[in-house]
Amino acid sequence: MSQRQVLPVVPSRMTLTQVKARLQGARRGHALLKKKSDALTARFRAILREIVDKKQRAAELLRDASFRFVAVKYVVGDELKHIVQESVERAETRLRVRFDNVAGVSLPCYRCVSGSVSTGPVATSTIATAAAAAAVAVARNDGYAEDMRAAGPVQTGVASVAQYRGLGRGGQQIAACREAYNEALLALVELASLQTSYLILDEAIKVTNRRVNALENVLIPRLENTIAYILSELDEQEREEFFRLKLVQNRKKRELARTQAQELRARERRAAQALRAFDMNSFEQALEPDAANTPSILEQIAGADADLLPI
Amino acid sequence: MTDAGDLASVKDADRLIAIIGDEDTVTGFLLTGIGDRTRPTDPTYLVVRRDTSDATIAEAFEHFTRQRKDVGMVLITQNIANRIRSNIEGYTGRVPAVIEIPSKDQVYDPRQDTLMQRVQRLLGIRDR
Amino acid sequence: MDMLTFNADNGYLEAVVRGLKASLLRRQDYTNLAQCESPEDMRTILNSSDYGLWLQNEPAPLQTQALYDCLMNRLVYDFRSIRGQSYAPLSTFLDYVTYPYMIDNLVLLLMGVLRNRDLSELLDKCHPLGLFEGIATLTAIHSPEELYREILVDTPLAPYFAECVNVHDLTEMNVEIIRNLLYKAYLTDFYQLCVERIGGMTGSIMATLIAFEADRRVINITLNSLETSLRKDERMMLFPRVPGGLDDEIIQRLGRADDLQAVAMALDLSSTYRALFQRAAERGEYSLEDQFLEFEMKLLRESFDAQFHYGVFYAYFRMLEQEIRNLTWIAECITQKQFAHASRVVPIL
Amino acid sequence: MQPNGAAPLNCLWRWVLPECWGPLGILFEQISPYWFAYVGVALAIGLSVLGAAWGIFITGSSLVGASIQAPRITSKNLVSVIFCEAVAIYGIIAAIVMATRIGYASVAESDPVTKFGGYALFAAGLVVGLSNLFCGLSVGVTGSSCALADAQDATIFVKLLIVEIFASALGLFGVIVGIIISSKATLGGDASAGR
Repeated sequence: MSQRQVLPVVPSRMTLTQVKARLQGARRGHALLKKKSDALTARFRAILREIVDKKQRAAELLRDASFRFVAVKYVVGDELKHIVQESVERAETRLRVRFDNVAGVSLPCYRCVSGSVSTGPVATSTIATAAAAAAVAVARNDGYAEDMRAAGPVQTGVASVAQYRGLGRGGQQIAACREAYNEALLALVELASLQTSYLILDEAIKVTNRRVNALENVLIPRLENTIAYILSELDEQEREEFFRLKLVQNRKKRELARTQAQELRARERRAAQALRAFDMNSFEQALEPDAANTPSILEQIAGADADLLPI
Repeated sequence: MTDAGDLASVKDADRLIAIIGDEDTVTGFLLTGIGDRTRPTDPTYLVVRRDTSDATIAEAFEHFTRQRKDVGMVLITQNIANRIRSNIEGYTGRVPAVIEIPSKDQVYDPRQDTLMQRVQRLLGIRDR
Repeated sequence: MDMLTFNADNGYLEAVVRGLKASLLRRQDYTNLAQCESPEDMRTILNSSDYGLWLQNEPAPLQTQALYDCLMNRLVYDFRSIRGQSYAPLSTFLDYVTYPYMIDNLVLLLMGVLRNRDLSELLDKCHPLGLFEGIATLTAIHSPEELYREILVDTPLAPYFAECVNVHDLTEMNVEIIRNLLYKAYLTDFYQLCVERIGGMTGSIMATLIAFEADRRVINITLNSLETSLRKDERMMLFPRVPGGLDDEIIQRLGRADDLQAVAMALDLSSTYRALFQRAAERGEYSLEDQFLEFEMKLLRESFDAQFHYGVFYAYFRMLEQEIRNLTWIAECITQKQFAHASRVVPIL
Repeated sequence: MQPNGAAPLNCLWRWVLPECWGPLGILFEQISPYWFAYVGVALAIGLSVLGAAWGIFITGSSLVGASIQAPRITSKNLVSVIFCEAVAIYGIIAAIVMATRIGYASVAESDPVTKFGGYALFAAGLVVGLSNLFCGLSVGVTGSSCALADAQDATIFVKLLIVEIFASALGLFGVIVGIIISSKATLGGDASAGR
């Protein structure tokens, strides 16, 4: 395990600096990605909450709308559904997609555009009547609106069937129902934006988190381990150096001691020779106690050696 | 991201809203003008009647979500979604967005909604 | 003299219809039904009524659409059995009762033709009471002119078409306008049939009912066209006019009306509709449409007070339609858990 | 009465003119009192049965129709049919009583008593027949309404029955008057023997 988390580097001061630089880079990247992830997550959470709210709201709106439809059926009768289904020709309400940027992720924003489709060359011209989207739509659709005005009188028959729907009976109910469904549809379109954003953000967060996690759990520990490894290797080298120095020092000391001892012995021997030649007994009585109490230098070195080399 | 590229191409043309649901819900939404029958045999809505088989629904769902490139959003009522749950869970695309809407005769139950299940798990909300 | 001769041909059917009318659901039944928790509970209650037989074969979770289909089947069955047993003036009268359905069907077909739909598919969507001869050849029709030449001329509605629509305009005219024009012609013709050709008690009673129907349409067309691009002269053109209906003065004013206020002012001149209008304004829960229905039910009920006339047949089928509306309303409210609204129906009896 | 019997033979069409009404008296003079008597009997029974039959079909058709949804009404509302039937029975009774007043023509037809008898029976027949005809119609219409009403609401049957009884009583008036008239009439047979 620990072996794998170490980069295959030559432990040296040079690589240490390099790895340290990489670690710093990774840390900064991690912090940035973390921030991005947090930003996305914050947005994500907001979206989640909004989805829950919107879904409930849409459900309520839809409930209201379907109830209004019951009212329509009460007044107009069941054949309305056939009429409505048969009068479907070209979608007058459509979706337009715009993009929001959140921390580098582009999120789609659906917008409901509706209006009669003119038969002129501008085949896709639409007038946005959706109140929610009006602010954006007005600026963009001014040109279209003029087109529409021009095309207005031409549109007869087919296009404006919806307008006269339920003329003889239940027109007001139909209008109210249509309004209710429009509202529900707008809520659902908002929901669609949120939902798609949710899915995209979910993906983005997953990717970011994977990166963060990769940095946090793999790269950064590995770099840290590498640094630790390099450091420990360097320490080891230092200790070895120290030991080697010590050993050399010891050897030198021993050498010194030996030469000193030899000198001493030689001096003693010389002194003894001189004494023998002189008066031996008188000197022996004077020197004996000192020689017995004082340990020899050799003994001292041996003791220190035992401490130094516990092997 | 590949999705962004996919989405960017949508900008040119406005997309359609498809709907799969019971007669009344579909009719109600058609009142808002979302239906499209410019291709006569290929409307953007499917009315599920009593005798409509699951296979037909699944086919329509797959058609709207995968084959038709001009659909931006698929509305599907919950009780019908439950019948083709595996298809819905199997659909992972972004566009069209698949939205489950409550069916008219049932109170909306978030626990049956694939999306809401995930959302609530993420939010840690249980038993609402 | 209706009294002496009426029963020879129609006595049996009249009694049958009165019997059927007696078995319609009452206020109390609606109160009970509105208490239901599920459509299955409704079935339990309805089982004791005439509908028991019709509902017994429906699979267990009773759906609103299934309920509606059952009720409609019953209406169609009742109508066909009565139509099958009727003799000349009554059978014509009953045919006239089905013309509104026929108008709806024709408009639906016309719409299909204009949009190049497969007509045989549309055939299933036609109301069974509004079917007419030659409908089998419908698949060969591809243009509105063909539809007119091949089908419409053979239907009883052909004179109405001739009266109000130029064949070449079929393509350009709004189908909703056509529908209303046809309905206008139909009401006028129906009035003539009842008052001039049948006459007697039938004439006097049906005159009231048809006049009400015409007035209701006038008011509805006015209200529903307020915020549309329908021109005033077009609006006037759509107003069905029968003797005994709204005064000319009111009609003129309604034709000129621009907003709700003006409509209210115009209706102020008619005691009946002023009351309905005010009540609709006061009780927000019940719309004007509900007020109309309530008033219509009152008229229909009153028509049962007289004997030996055809009005009861018309009244019964209108009542049955109302009952279907009420039951579907309650069923929808129950399935949508809108229990508070379930009792908001217009009772028939 | 003017004795110009030849005139009507060649100018029958002139009878429409008031000045030619004179021969009318002669016409009646010429008709046999027995003819009047038997036509009276025929009118009595015929019109009564017509009234009864008419009443029964008015009542009956309603009764049959109403009993589909409310089968309980059939036995009770048979009363209405019986009332109608009673009208025919009045006619039969009156006709029988009248018929017993006619004997074999043993005296001359120009006998005033015979003439009186002829006219009396004719009048009695007309009275009985017409009153029973209208009584039958009236019972029929009320019976029809009664059947329909009973089908709607079972509690009002007894009250409606009273209406029907009153209608039915109308025929009885005619029968009484008819019998009183015919009791004075004697034609031929025993009646002339008693003279």
